[in-house]
Amino acid sequence: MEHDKEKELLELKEVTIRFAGDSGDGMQLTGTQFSDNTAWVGNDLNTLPDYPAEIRAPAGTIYGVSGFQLHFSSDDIHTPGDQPDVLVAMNPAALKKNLPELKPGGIIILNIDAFDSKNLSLANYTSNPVEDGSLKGYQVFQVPITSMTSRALEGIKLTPKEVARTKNFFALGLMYWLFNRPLDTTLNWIKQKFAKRPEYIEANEKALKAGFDFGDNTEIFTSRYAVSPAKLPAGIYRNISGNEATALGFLTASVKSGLPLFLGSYPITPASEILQYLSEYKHFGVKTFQAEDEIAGITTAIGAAFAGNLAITSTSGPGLSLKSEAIGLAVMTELPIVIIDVQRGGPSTGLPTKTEQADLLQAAFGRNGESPVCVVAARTPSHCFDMAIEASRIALKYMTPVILLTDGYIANGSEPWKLPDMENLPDLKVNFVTQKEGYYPYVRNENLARPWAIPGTPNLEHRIGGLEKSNIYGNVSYDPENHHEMVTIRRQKIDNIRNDIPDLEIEGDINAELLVVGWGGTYGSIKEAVTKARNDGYKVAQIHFSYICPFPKNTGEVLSKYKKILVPEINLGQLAYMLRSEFLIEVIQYNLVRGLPLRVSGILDKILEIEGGNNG
Amino acid sequence: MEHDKEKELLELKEVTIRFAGDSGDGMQLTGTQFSDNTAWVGNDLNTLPDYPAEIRAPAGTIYGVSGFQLHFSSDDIHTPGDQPDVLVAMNPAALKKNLPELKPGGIIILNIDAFDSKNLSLANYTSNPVEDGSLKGYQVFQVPITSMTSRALEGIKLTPKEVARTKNFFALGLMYWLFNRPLDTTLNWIKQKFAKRPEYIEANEKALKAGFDFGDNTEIFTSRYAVSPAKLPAGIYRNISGNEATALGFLTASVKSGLPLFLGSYPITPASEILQYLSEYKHFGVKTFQAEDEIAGITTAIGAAFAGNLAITSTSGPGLSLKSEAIGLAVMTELPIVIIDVQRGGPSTGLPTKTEQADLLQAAFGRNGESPVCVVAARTPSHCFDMAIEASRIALKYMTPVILLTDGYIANGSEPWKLPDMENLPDLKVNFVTQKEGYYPYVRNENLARPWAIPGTPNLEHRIGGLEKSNIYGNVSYDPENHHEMVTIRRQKIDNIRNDIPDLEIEGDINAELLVVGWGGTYGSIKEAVTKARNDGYKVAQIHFSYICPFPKNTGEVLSKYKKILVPEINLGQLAYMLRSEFLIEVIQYNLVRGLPLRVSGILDKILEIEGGNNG
Amino acid sequence: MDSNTVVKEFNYTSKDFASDQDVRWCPGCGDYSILAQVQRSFPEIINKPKENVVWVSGIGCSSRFPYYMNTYGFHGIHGRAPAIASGVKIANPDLDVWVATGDGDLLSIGGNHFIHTCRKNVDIKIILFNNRIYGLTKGQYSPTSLKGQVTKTTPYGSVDYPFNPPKLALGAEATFIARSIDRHAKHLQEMIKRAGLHKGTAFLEVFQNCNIFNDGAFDLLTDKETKDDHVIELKHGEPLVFGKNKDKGIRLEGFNPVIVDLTNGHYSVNDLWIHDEFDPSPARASIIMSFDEIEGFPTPIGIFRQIFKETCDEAITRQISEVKKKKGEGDLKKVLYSGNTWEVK
Amino acid sequence: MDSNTVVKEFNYTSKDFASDQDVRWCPGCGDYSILAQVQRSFPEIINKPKENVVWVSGIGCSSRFPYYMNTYGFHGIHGRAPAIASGVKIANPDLDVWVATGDGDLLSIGGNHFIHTCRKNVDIKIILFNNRIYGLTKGQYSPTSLKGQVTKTTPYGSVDYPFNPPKLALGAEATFIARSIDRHAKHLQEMIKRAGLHKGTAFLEVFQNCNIFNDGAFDLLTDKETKDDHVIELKHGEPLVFGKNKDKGIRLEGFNPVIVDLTNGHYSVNDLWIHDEFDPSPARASIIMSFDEIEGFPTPIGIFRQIFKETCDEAITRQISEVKKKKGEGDLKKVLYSGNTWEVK
Ligand SMILES: Cc1ncc(C[n+]2csc(CCOP(=O)(O)OP(=O)(O)O)c2C)c(N)n1
Ligand SMILES: Cc1ncc(C[n+]2csc(CCOP(=O)(O)OP(=O)(O)O)c2C)c(N)n1
Ligand code: SF4
Ligand code: SF4
Ligand SMILES: [Mg+2]
Ligand SMILES: [Mg+2]
Repeated sequence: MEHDKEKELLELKEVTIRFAGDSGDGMQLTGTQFSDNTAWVGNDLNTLPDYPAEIRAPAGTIYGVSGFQLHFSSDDIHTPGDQPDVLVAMNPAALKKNLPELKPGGIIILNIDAFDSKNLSLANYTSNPVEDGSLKGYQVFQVPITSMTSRALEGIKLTPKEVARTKNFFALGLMYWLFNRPLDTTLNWIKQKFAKRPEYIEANEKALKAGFDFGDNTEIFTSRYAVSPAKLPAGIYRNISGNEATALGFLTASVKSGLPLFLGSYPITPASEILQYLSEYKHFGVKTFQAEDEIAGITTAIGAAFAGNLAITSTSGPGLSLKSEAIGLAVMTELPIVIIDVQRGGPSTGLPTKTEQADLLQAAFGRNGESPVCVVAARTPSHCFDMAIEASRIALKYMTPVILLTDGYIANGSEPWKLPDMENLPDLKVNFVTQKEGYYPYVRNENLARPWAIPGTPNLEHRIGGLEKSNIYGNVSYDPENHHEMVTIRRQKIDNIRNDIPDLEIEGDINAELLVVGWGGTYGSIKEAVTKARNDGYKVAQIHFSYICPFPKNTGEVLSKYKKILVPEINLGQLAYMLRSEFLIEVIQYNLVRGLPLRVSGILDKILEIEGGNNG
Repeated sequence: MEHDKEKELLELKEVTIRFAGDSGDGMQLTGTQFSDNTAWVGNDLNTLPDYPAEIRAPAGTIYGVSGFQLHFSSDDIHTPGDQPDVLVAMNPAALKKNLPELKPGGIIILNIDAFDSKNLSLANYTSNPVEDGSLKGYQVFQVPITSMTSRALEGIKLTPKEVARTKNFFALGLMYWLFNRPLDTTLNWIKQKFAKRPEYIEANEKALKAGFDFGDNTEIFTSRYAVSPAKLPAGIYRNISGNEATALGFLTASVKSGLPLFLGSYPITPASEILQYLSEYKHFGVKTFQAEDEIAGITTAIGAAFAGNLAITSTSGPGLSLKSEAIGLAVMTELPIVIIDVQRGGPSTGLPTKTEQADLLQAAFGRNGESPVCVVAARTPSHCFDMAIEASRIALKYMTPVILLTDGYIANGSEPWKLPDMENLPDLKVNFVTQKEGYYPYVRNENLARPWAIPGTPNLEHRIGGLEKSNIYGNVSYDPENHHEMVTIRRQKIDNIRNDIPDLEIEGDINAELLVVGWGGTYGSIKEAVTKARNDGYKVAQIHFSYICPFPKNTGEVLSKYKKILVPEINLGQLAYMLRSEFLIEVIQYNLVRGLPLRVSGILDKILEIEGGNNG
Repeated sequence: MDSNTVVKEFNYTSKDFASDQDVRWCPGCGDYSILAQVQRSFPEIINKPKENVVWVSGIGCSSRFPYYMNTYGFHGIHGRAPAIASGVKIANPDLDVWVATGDGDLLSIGGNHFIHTCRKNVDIKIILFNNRIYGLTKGQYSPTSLKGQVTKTTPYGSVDYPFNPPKLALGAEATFIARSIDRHAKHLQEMIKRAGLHKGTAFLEVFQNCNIFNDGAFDLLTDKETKDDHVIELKHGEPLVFGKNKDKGIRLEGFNPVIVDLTNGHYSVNDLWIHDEFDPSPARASIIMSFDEIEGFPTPIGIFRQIFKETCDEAITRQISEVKKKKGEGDLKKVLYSGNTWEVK
Repeated sequence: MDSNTVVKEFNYTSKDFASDQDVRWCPGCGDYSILAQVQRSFPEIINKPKENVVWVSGIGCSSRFPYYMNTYGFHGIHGRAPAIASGVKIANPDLDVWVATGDGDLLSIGGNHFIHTCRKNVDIKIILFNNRIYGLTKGQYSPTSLKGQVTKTTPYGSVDYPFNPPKLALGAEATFIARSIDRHAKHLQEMIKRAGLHKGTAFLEVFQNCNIFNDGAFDLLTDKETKDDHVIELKHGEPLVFGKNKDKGIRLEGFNPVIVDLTNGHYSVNDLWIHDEFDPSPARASIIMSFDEIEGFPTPIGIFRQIFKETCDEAITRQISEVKKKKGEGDLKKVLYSGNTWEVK
């Protein structure tokens, strides 16, 4: 082999690649491998898996297409990229579905073996796009991926089906060549993954290397690309998805609080992984209880909280709806639980595998009666770790349910995560009440939190429940004045949390006229749009909410500084609704509810529309 | 018998009476009888039953006290009265619990037989209030109700327990005497109710008459009172509670739409009566399905709506929480259902038998995803009838779920209801789609409503469900643009309803500085407070929302006319939250969450606080 | 009871029941066979205009079923299919209402609606696609997964005991309880027909292979080599015989079922337990259902039990007509103007 | 199994279990007796510090129970008691967890949690106060109300068939199933003890008179005159005898139970069916449970069936220690810093 022979090596600042193929083609794996490798070589990166709600729709159809987009750079980046520069299409359906998003002039790598008449017609092509000129304006590379893979694997004892399944590694190898990456991380992964199946190790390795060599040897590629490592802050890094970060955050909260972790949960896309990840950590004493439904998920957690565990429940939108009544019970009994809602497209079953931000008002208000809870939201995959710990901290300190909102995009997406110093992790130690003196179930401390006396504690036997309780004593009370007082205290307790959370930080131009305001998973898109606008000479400021109920205490003051406020959201304006009500300010809304992260370009256009010409 | 002998007859404009006794003492019945009689003699009236969450706590205890307040007048009235003029207390606990609310100088009628040491101590009295001077300042009448009743019933074959149970009729008879009322309505009721038990008829009649005669004959009462009939608009009237009016409203909507009524429901206080009333109307083809839980209540209703019935579900707060997810399904499938929420004290189980207005934000926002529904609210018991019909009309016309909010106070309370002209009832005829041509499940008419093609219709077989649907065709669609379009259309459809509902009417002084804004069951209290303020020379205007999602189209305009806006609510400011957000106006909140209707005096004080001195 | 006893007025073919939607299950999924057998059986049982057929489902791979049937269809929310279907049936008893559901959908989140529908004997047919796994959410264990099974949420093996779905249906008083297997096409067709002809809640469990997340769960019951020794087909009035060469039988000793060898001369077919689908006692069915849990016993398929009693929708309709007879057709004005009314002039 | 087999370390009296709260049931309510029998039995079964006892309930008159027990208590929301209790038990297996619930709470809205708790064999004791009515909401029918019963929501009589709660528990694989009656104080105490000593989900149905909304529902079973002829007490190893003078017995013919007269010389006690609480076959229990539905048969009380298998909380604890043994006590830093990490300097 003569590597790097005559091929030109072009240096790029950033690239967006989309892998697309049939649900059975292993595109999620390919994407993840490329991401891990990319993270490991030191680029900043951000990913967006995009798979259909069907597990594996009939091969070759458009709705069976599964995609994985990743954006990597030698600079700081925050989104998976608006439009791919490179599209790897394993079959006609993948091409058909993804072509409209590709950048003009972008690279297309086709598995030309799959462009037979059957697959073309399954993809509803009436003529072959490779031949009919529809790909004009793109750099098209036709690669016989399937047949090259078979050839490379000749002699290995595998079924034809098994052979075909390794073709994603060929594609991956080719992309590693094209972007000048080492094969090590993937070779290691293959070894570990198939430790018990040596023939799989051999096959996948061969496919991977064959792809790499194909790039090297063939004439069709004349240049390769390099993206230098990003200048990230010093530290140990790993690539992490939001769901895994959430799971690790709660694991950490359990260790740091000294409380066993109890997760009561019912599987639902895209939240199931949190349950899956945590079920691995039995050696930490973690108890994962896959309940019969979402209601049992949260009510077992409430029982576990009563018994003294760090109790949480994880779900997505429809499941949050089902938990409404029980969240009210946690409000009334003032027990610490965290409810994680990984938001997805709604209403109803909606778009189960797509992202959205439309559960905010439900989280804030979706319960009978005056039922205030704390609502926080994570902004990026790794930020899920921090907010899981924060949610636990607040729940334990204030004896309250906390709702942690993430979304399908950050849950499935990934980014490099600078691992925390173990010494800097917050101490969440809890002191259960054990002294009889002065103990009443609803006596309160300076945070208005009631004492946590758990079963097993001598002499503190008491009873709590969903009926209104008398202040201090906790007996059932129908007294009108007591009820008003308790309703007020419960609200006040949540409001007080505002003194215990960080102030909003203004990013960008503090003295701008325009403030762009977001919350949760849109952080990256807004950040990049604001950065671009500033690079274009516009003065723009940005704030981003991670704490929503209550809002940070400087919110009113910050908002009042700006003449114009733009609120981009993946909903019809839910944060905007709350800001208007709580701060009586006009806001400009930017709402696109497409089941996808907001595009940087869309937000940027909106900024330019508002500030048009103000960049002088 | 020598009726009306020498006793003075004093004419009063209005009176508020509270009957109070043990849960087993029949106070609800006594109150209802007095109300029906009072309605029948032509007074305007308004009632407030108030019973404990326990069915029948141990006799004699304070938490076992059941009360019934009624306010009647020769003039228009709208509330059950802030404070009673007359308290009938069947035992010490009833006195203890209710005395604080009695007007200074008010009348107390005591069942002195019950003031023995056992009952006094059960009521936590350390000395006898009748003797220790605690009742100074009131007009106290000690009546041996229990023993007089026994004596009157001597010779009738009843157990002592049965005899004791009729003492409420003695008390009722006495009150009829005191307020100069005929006995006929109650005598008729007794005859009908106990048709199969002649000994009960005799006993109850005797007790009633004995009470009446006691008033007449005894020396203790020196005067009687008369309240002349009110000048109500001409028409046929009956006294009606909110729950019964709700039931009759849906029955009427069924008849006028020509659709069978299906109610899927699970019992819950204070909504169960709606299910109970409707279960009587089998001869109208009404199907009441007592489901296994609230979720089955609404999902059977959704199935019935799909099959072409007028389908509704009734519940109270915690049940509304449980229905959240399924309401989203109705939003997505765009099927017409009405969800009735009789609000009660919350959060969680809260105060099950008490009233509250704290489910508004849940009704508006308590679902995952962008899930807009229409929300309407009834303002008085009889108004429930109108709003039940309106909710049905909107649901059928717009193919949408509608949430109808009532509350414990108007549900259990009653008022005279001018019966509707049968000819003026709206026509709700529905035309199911039967033509194949141009039919698609999500094609839309001018109201953005999709067509209703029910199973059994030839050639229109189609499938709907909770996944996002393609516009027009109704196939499952994960297309990003389609999703945004559908999210927008669903919102627009609900917003458009604003063109189809009455504008807000300003009551009181249009040109006032202060506008008092309410919604739902606080209408009466606000109305009386505004009237009183105006009588005191203040200029005050009032509007009251029956339609909340969407708000009537003149809302912004009306609100903008007033310098100050006062929003009284039995919650912490939920309508205020919405008004602030939707109209960016400052509002002054008045919130009391005591499980009871707002007091007129409280609202009036607030008005005076705001407008103090402005009555010149 | 034989489908021939029904006089057919409508002559549909299986194609009439195929919708225009592309079927989106994984290639190889057992759901395809269930769909095919339903479409093949329907011409024989749908004896009314086909627009009177409604399929209702919850959420899951299996719950996509209604999209593929050219009838009215409702793809509900997770677990609620029996309730939605009950609403449809009670609202319009002329409809034939079928439910397609999964082991998660019906038995986990939907368990309550399932048992109450059985109890009330609502006239709907429930087909449970039991693949012992959550397919659509990608491989978490379900209430029918085996103890010890390793799945996405039980990396160290499940600690839960599974439901035996027919037993649960029996405990909930279902009037028709049967079982079949996706790959036993003819048997499955027969069971679908029998369910379709039953009046009342019909519960049909179908073992279904999920070749992606729980492949081979039923291999012993479907592989040519093993199936005869591992499956026993219940036939009304016939002895319990199984085995490749019909060489094994089941006798009852007390309450204990015992497998006997029919080849060694000790026992003949005449010594075996005779199946009775219509036995009103729940004991027989409960013993047969227990085979699943007895080491070495074959898995029973067929009809465990069928009994007949008034259905919920019939009772509601009956009561309405009784009340109408007694009170007369409802008169709205009479109702509104009832009670103590008075006139103000 | 006898309570004497337990060596008592703690000597509580019934008073130790009475809380300071006033009891708020209607005078005459059967709930009082259940409370009294629990308080009387507890000293014999609570063999640990009493702060380790937790009572959980849902909503209903019966669900007020925890307030009256001087133990830890949780008055949950309607129907969710088994789930809340499961959470308590699994979070801390050292606790003794009891559930007080009603026929609406457990079997209507709570049905799903009930059957799944039984299936998983979570070690909690469920006492069902079955008054066949919704008490707290004032008299609507429940899933155990009789067909035809007139209640607030069934003015023309209920059209639904009731659940037979022990049968449902059996179908859901409960490991301990028993029944008693509020007014049979001694029997009820014995059943409470047996439930308390069972490891696993114990289900005890108690017939309870609601003298306000369903008075007399169990009169035949409690009135001196009639009870002996209408109740049969199941005793392990003893024949099924009942009647005022122990003059009637039950034989089994095939699966059919038959009542025989012991006085006419045809049959003696030796011909009767002998009860076996520990019979692993569900058939016996299912036949006995069916007595309820057979005209003329006495209502069985006692223990229908008790079997033993690992409980859910035990299995979870066991698995945790197995994994700890295999992987070592969890090391947070190791987990966080796992996977493909790299260093940026
Ligand atoms: C309320 C709610 N909870 C959870 C989910 C996620 N979910 C969808 S299908 C499913 C289970 C699918 O399993 P099963 O019913 O066995 O069907 P299968 O896919 O195996 O056919 C789950 C948990 C959901 N859609 N809605
Ligand atoms: C979510 C919810 N639905 C309904 C209710 C109303 N509710 C309270 S108790 C009850 C039923 C009570 O019946 P049961 O469980 O038999 O208890 P009992 O009062 O008879 O002891 C109902 C329907 C509620 N509190 N919460
Ligand atoms: S995941 Fe399993 S059950 Fe679902 S379609 Fe694929 S093979 Fe069938
Ligand atoms: S209503 Fe019935 S169950 Fe409830 S406390 Fe009264 S008597 Fe007991
Ligand atoms: Mg399944
Ligand atoms: Mg009950």
